[in-house]
Amino acid sequence: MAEMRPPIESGVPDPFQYMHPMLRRNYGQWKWHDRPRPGVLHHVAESGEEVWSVRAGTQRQMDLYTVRKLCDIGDEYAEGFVHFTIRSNIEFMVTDKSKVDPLIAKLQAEGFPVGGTGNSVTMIAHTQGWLHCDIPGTDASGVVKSLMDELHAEFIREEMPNRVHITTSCCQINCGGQGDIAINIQHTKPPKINHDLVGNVCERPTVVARCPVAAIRPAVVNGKPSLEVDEKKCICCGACYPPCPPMQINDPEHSKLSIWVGGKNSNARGKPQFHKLVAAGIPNNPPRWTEAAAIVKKILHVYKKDAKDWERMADWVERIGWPRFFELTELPFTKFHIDNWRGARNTLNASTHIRF
Amino acid sequence: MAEMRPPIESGVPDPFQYMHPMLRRNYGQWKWHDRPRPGVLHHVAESGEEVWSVRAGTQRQMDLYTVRKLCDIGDEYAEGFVHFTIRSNIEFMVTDKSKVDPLIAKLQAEGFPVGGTGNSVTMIAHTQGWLHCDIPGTDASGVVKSLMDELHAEFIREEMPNRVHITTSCCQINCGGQGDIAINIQHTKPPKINHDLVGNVCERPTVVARCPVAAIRPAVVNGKPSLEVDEKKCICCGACYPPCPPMQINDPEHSKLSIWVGGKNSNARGKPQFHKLVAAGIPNNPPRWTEAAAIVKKILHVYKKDAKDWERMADWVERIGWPRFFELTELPFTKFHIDNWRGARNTLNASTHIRF
Amino acid sequence: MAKQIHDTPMLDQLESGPWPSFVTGLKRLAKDNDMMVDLLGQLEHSYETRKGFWKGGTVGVFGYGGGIIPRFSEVASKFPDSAEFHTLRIQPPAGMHYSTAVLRQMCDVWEKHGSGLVAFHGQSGDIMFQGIRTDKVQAAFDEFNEMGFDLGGAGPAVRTSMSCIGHARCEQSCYDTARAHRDIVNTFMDDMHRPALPYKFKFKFSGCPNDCMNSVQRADMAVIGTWCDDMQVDQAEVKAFVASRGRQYVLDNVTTRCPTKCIRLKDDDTLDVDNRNCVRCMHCINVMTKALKPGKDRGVTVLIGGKRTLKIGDLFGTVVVPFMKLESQEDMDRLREIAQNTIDFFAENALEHERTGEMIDRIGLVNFLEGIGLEVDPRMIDYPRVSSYVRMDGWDEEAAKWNERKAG
Amino acid sequence: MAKQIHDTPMLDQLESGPWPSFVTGLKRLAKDNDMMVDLLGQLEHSYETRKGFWKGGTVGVFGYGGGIIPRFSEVASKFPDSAEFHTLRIQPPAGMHYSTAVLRQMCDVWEKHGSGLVAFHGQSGDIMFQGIRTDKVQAAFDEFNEMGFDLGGAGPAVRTSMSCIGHARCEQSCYDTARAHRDIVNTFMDDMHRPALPYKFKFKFSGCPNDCMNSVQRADMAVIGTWCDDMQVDQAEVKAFVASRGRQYVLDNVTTRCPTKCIRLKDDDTLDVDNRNCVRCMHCINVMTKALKPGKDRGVTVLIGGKRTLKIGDLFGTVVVPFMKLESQEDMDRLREIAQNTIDFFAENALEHERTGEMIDRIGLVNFLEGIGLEVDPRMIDYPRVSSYVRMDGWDEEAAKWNERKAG
Ligand code: SRM
Ligand code: SRM
Ligand code: SRM
Ligand code: SRM
Ligand code: SF4
Ligand code: SF4
Ligand code: SF4
Ligand code: SF4
Ligand code: SF4
Ligand code: SF4
Ligand code: SF4
Ligand code: SF4
Repeated sequence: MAEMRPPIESGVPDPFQYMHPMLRRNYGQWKWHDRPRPGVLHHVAESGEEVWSVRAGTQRQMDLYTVRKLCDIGDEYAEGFVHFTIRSNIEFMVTDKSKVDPLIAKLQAEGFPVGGTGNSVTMIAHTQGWLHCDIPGTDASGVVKSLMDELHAEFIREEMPNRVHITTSCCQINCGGQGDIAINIQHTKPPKINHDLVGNVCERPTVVARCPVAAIRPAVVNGKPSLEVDEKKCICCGACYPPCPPMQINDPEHSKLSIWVGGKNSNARGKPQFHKLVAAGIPNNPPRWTEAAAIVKKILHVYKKDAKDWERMADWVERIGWPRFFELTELPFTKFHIDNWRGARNTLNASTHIRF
Repeated sequence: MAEMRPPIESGVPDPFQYMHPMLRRNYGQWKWHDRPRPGVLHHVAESGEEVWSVRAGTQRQMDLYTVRKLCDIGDEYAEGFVHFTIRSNIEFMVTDKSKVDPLIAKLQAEGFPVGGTGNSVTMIAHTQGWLHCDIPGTDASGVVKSLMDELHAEFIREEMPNRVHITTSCCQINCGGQGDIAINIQHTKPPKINHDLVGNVCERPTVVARCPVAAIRPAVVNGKPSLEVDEKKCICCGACYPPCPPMQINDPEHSKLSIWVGGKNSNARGKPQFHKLVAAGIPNNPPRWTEAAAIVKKILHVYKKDAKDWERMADWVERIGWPRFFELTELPFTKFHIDNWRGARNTLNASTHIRF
Repeated sequence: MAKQIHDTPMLDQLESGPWPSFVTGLKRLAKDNDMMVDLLGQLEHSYETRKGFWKGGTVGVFGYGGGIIPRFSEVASKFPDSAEFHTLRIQPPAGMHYSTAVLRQMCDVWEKHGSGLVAFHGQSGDIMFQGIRTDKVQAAFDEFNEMGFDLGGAGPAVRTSMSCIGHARCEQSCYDTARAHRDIVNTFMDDMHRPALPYKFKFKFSGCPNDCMNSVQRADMAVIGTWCDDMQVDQAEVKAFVASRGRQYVLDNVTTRCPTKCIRLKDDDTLDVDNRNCVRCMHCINVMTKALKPGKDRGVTVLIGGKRTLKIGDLFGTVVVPFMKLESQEDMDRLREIAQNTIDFFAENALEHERTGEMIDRIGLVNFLEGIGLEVDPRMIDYPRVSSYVRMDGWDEEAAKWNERKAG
Repeated sequence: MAKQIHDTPMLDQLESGPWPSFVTGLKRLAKDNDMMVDLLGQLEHSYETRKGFWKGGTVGVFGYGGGIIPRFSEVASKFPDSAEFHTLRIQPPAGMHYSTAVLRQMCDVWEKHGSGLVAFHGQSGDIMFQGIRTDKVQAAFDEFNEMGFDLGGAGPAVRTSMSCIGHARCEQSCYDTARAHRDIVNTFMDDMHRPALPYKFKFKFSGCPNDCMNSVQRADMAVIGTWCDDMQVDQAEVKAFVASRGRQYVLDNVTTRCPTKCIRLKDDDTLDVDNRNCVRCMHCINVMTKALKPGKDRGVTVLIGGKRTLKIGDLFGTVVVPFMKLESQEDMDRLREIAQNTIDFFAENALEHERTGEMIDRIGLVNFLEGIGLEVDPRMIDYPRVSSYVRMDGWDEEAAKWNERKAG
């Protein structure tokens, strides 16, 4: 072990060394911005200096050739610096206005859509899926690629009422966050237990404790220590699966997709809001998940048509009311839409405020 | 038993026989109303007929001489019919406008304040208290009389931003409803158990089941079946007292008053809202409960000054925010103001929406 | 009579001040009624000690299991004449209308048998004749009963109900509150007079969303008037209102207060209502009583589960029928059926001492709706579920149900 | 190299369409990298079967207990070259700025040791170098580490954090997000690299209430910029805006959208802000970027407890510090102290696998505040308690505390 190198616990790197010089010079001194066209942000500093940031979509899961290609573009047009957004879009900071259009042309020519700013549908929050995770019910890269293909026109334009932040998650743990629209996994059958493996692989008390509805109890099956699930109680959440992989929750048919609407973390106008269930039972159909995509597009279509400028999905539905949302989107309303945990009494209509 | 008379299960009496003829004639045919002065409602029917209703306060707990006096007045000015409001105010329907002022003068002369309409402070919702209930922590008739004496000027005027509905309750069961202001009992010490009586008087399983926090368990004390209370868990609610009077919750010193603000059942503007705790630890001081009255008056004073027309207490606080409510009323904010049941997470500020 | 009155220095302080004094009333009664002498004595004793001295017991009338609130004094040795001080709960006429004749008749009965103390009304709506000895209860009841009055509810029973003045004198009233009150509540006289439910059950009837009966919070079943077509706007009266108060007044007090901002003052001083977004809150109508009115297609919204504090804290009712007409006999029968289903389900499924609201909180709204045979509707919720912790097999069947309903 | 590529008919369908295709990228890598050949094969197998085939394990680097996500294939017999496919989580520079030079350097290292597949970034902010064999992990890390990069978090540890672009290119930024990100998170490197907490703990830093880092919901501790004086209004720019867009646009898109209606367009085309009622939501500033700005007295609001779904459903963070300055070293030390207290309290009091938000939900906000030494404040709640079910002895002492604070 003598030759092992101890780590340098340097933590978060200082960004100044990697920051575009124009941003470094005007750090904390920005005055205002506007968007001359979709995909371009124009920031003006107190000093009077100006910068144009050109935003382009990426596949997030990039091969190093793609990264190098983006570096080439950055060197040619943006003085050798780039910025990644929280949504895996890449931004090139341009100080010479005349380079903006050529940069855009170059990006488009190389297959990187320019857009995602302002009231567009920006890149979808991306998770791992079948490519890497140990618990996914669906893929992530493929879902995102399929949806972004469908939404490409809305990425490169700014024609939505306000910005649209979509998230996907590949299991019910939901690493993708709240979204204006969220496409999530929803299992509909209790886990099938591979009893032969439980004894060796799973710490049984841990698994029992993990179940949110206390549906799991230790049991002896075929003479071996295992677990059993009270299928009446089980809500098919899959929380038992990560700590105990023999509790197979993923199912090619019964792991379905569900769609949620109106999540919002920003404080603009209303307070942050959780997204709400609007559709479920959607088949998990690779490679292009067309059924889910159709619903997403329908919702976006109605929102685009009916919402006022600056209304996020949540603001819009709040204005028109949920009954009308279901009417306009033609999605069925079911008993599953009514929440049922204890605090859910706060979600019931305790008034005569009703739209007809 | 042969001579016992079987009851006539007639249920709710038909009101038409007791209804002022003008109201009967125009039943379901009213067109509009206004209030020519505090205490007087003027209703106009589709037929063109008009009626003036003069509202007067009563002590609710009336001796029959008072009732007869009111009947005399009704015979003289209101054709022998009266109406009681849900708040124990009496209304005289007058069809001859010229009788309105004499009626008002008569009522005032007899000691019945005329008012309680529109944006006044109307009669307080009245409960039983020491006069009749078996579980009261305070009185009701005396509390209401004391407060209405203090608020008399606001009963006979319409100078509040909107109507003010006050309620009181004489134990934590709260027969008084939600109120713009509610003055309630709040016990602060667990029940003292008279162990000698429990065995005979209380069904122990019933009492155990009644405790909202499962703080009671059956126990044997001095060789007799009794109960014991886990004082750490006990929230001093008094729910055990009605089914088991030996669990003495009422205490001359530790049964305190608390004041709650912003309850509203009407759907006007916002949805119905529960009232919220604003002050507690207030001494339960007969005969005039001056400490509680002072806080109520302070709140009303600030509300009157700061709220806009038509803002109920709840609307007003919603507009200015709770921090400012505490500032304006100079009431202390404490840890007790933060709710703590599971669903209470919905009451926490999950945003950066903050007024400074 | 005319037993010596006790000293009541604390109560005496409640004789001053501008509000009518119940103490003065009690003292007046005490002049001819020994029960009231000792009642005053006991009350003063409560004021001094800050404690109550009544306990319950069992007192009733022949044929009924409830309706009397029995009170026995714990300090009867000191105040023997008010050792028994029961209350008769008597149901009021729907809407609380009285002729002075009937009031006088009541006073006479009460003078004869009871203390002479009466409350118009209790918080649940009963006329409360307070203060009577056990041996006189039956006679007093018999007389009231012969007059056409009946005992109200107490204990685990359907309770006395209240309806607002509504049709009798209110232009906002969207259904015949008095009729509904009588039609519905009178169906349940057996459940009122022979307490056998898990716990109390209250109906309340308000003619419009102003909810003057506080039904949303104080009734297990709240029946509240509303309308489903367009609000009635008399634009001439709107103009007159604007002319007299000014545009700013209308903007400040009407349009900006609309919860959904669906009412707009136009440049020509008329109002434009986006009725699809009006939530029937009543505010604008309340301000402009002459110009605005509920629509013509009227009916009710039904909410279940309101109650006050015990066990899980206050609850509001929750919408189970967003809208139904309440005009024809069939409409009324349908409402009665919903009420009956609710009470049956409550009787079978509630725990002992559990109110409808607590039961729904425990079992979930959906199970309750299924139990009483009503279909889910997005108007029953403020917003759809935020928690993914639910088992959704059966989605397709549920979706199909909705699609069928929409098609049908 | 250049092992025969598997047939991937389903994945191939993801090469068409306008969005950049990861499949095309994977195939390009597979030309020179056998691991990627089999990775494509396994992925196609997942697409066919609709199942994942990775399992976890234990892989690390010397000196650290976390930061690598180990992946072993369950179908290694079919796809042997991607039998191990671990991920290195590497912390990004605060604000995610890169020179092309450093990116190229990273690519070179990754080409040498790993699959060539990299994600900018994971949802927690890590650069994810995805696809490396166990035996190469240490070498790859060593090279990244020498470049000045460090592993991020995994497991029950302080996690990799994110800060918005903030001061670097955003006029809304109310504090130096990059500095706070580094100052705070670098304090907890031991808690990041040696997982020993009850569960994960995430920090996120957003420069203003737009919360571009989603911190309110995705961070155990969210540090969000705000201001406590008056908003800056450049009335000349307001007039220019009104002139170019028209008054109606401003009414429709600015003033009527203000959640507290505290901003008003005056007749002279200037804006009037009632700053006492402005809740700093950012909306008007977002619309009128040139005319309106946050105030000058800036700082942060701190919220604790955001997280996603597991166990009790999604939670937002809740305000524990309504406002504090974050400028001087003392300010930063104070924030670090609050973070440290929070993590200490979390470490001692959370159940296994319980997040801060769940812990607060379980023990109540007040106990948590007491535990970390912060005082209650009405700005921490939407509204005061509605339930009377609480024991309030100690009221006087608590009231006295408040009065002292107000006086002091
Ligand atoms: C670059 C980025 C921050 C970063 O460091 O990564 C960023 C940058 C800006 N955001 Fe953001 N936001 C970024 C993610 C977010 C997120 C988080 C997310 O996307 O997951 C949110 C919260 C979303 C939510 O509520 O759930 C977010 C909520 C906002 C808002 C509030 C919008 C609203 O009305 O609710 C604004 C204000 C606005 O749109 O004018 C804003 C405004 C801005 C501005 C205009 C700020 C400025 O003055 O420079 C920046 C340009 C935005 C644009 O696209 O036009 N940014 N912004 C992120 C770009 C993501 C992307 O590639 O699409
Ligand atoms: C890689 C990543 C998704 C992605 O592709 O971007 C991810 C992947 C995993 N997440 Fe996550 N989470 C990732 C960001 C998030 C986020 C978003 C965030 O940080 O803003 C969340 C929601 C916020 C939160 O923390 O609640 C998130 C909530 C979870 C949870 C649920 C936590 C909870 O308390 O509800 C789990 C389950 C757990 O930890 O037991 C989880 C667990 C996992 C595990 C470790 C699954 C497992 O238990 O084995 C996944 C490893 C996948 C893999 O093979 O790499 N991941 N996870 C993200 C981390 C990359 C990075 O380091 O940058
Ligand atoms: C007589 C009575 C009904 C009855 O049958 O007993 C009644 C009668 C009227 N109410 Fe009421 N309300 C009566 C109790 C209530 C209650 C319940 C209560 O007092 O406990 C409420 C609900 C209170 C709450 O929200 O908690 C109530 C909420 C309203 C409202 C809504 C006010 C608001 O803005 O929130 C209106 C509309 C208005 O004020 O214009 C209203 C309006 C009216 C009108 C104007 C309706 C009309 O057009 O005739 C009546 C005259 C009211 C007046 O005082 O000016 N009435 N009203 C009750 C008189 C009580 C009293 O003596 O003071
Ligand atoms: C008399 C009255 C107060 C008054 O002076 O007006 C009253 C008095 C009592 N109420 Fe009440 N309640 C009265 C209206 C109410 C109301 C208001 C209403 O009906 O609109 C409520 C709130 C609404 C509700 O039903 O929740 C109310 C909620 C309670 C409760 C708590 C119920 C709950 O589920 O939270 C109890 C406790 C119980 O029943 O165990 C209760 C119990 C009692 C008892 C029977 C106390 C007991 O358990 O011994 C009181 C008898 C007092 C007496 O000596 O007469 N009383 N009680 C009201 C009935 C008079 C009438 O018949 O008209
Ligand atoms: S959402 Fe689930 S499957 Fe997807 S990356 Fe996160 S933990 Fe893995
Ligand atoms: S799927 Fe969820 S509810 Fe079902 S047993 Fe597993 S952890 Fe429990
Ligand atoms: S509030 Fe309590 S004490 Fe008062 S009447 Fe009701 S049950 Fe009795
Ligand atoms: S006072 Fe309330 S909490 Fe305490 S023992 Fe009695 S019922 Fe339980
Ligand atoms: S509830 Fe409506 S209809 Fe009934 S009295 Fe009140 S305002 Fe009139
Ligand atoms: S009734 Fe209420 S919701 Fe409808 S227009 Fe009037 S104020 Fe608006
Ligand atoms: S959070 Fe605020 S400061 Fe940070 S990038 Fe977004 S808008 Fe700018
Ligand atoms: S920041 Fe928000 S709350 Fe403040 S004035 Fe602007 S819109 Fe209103």
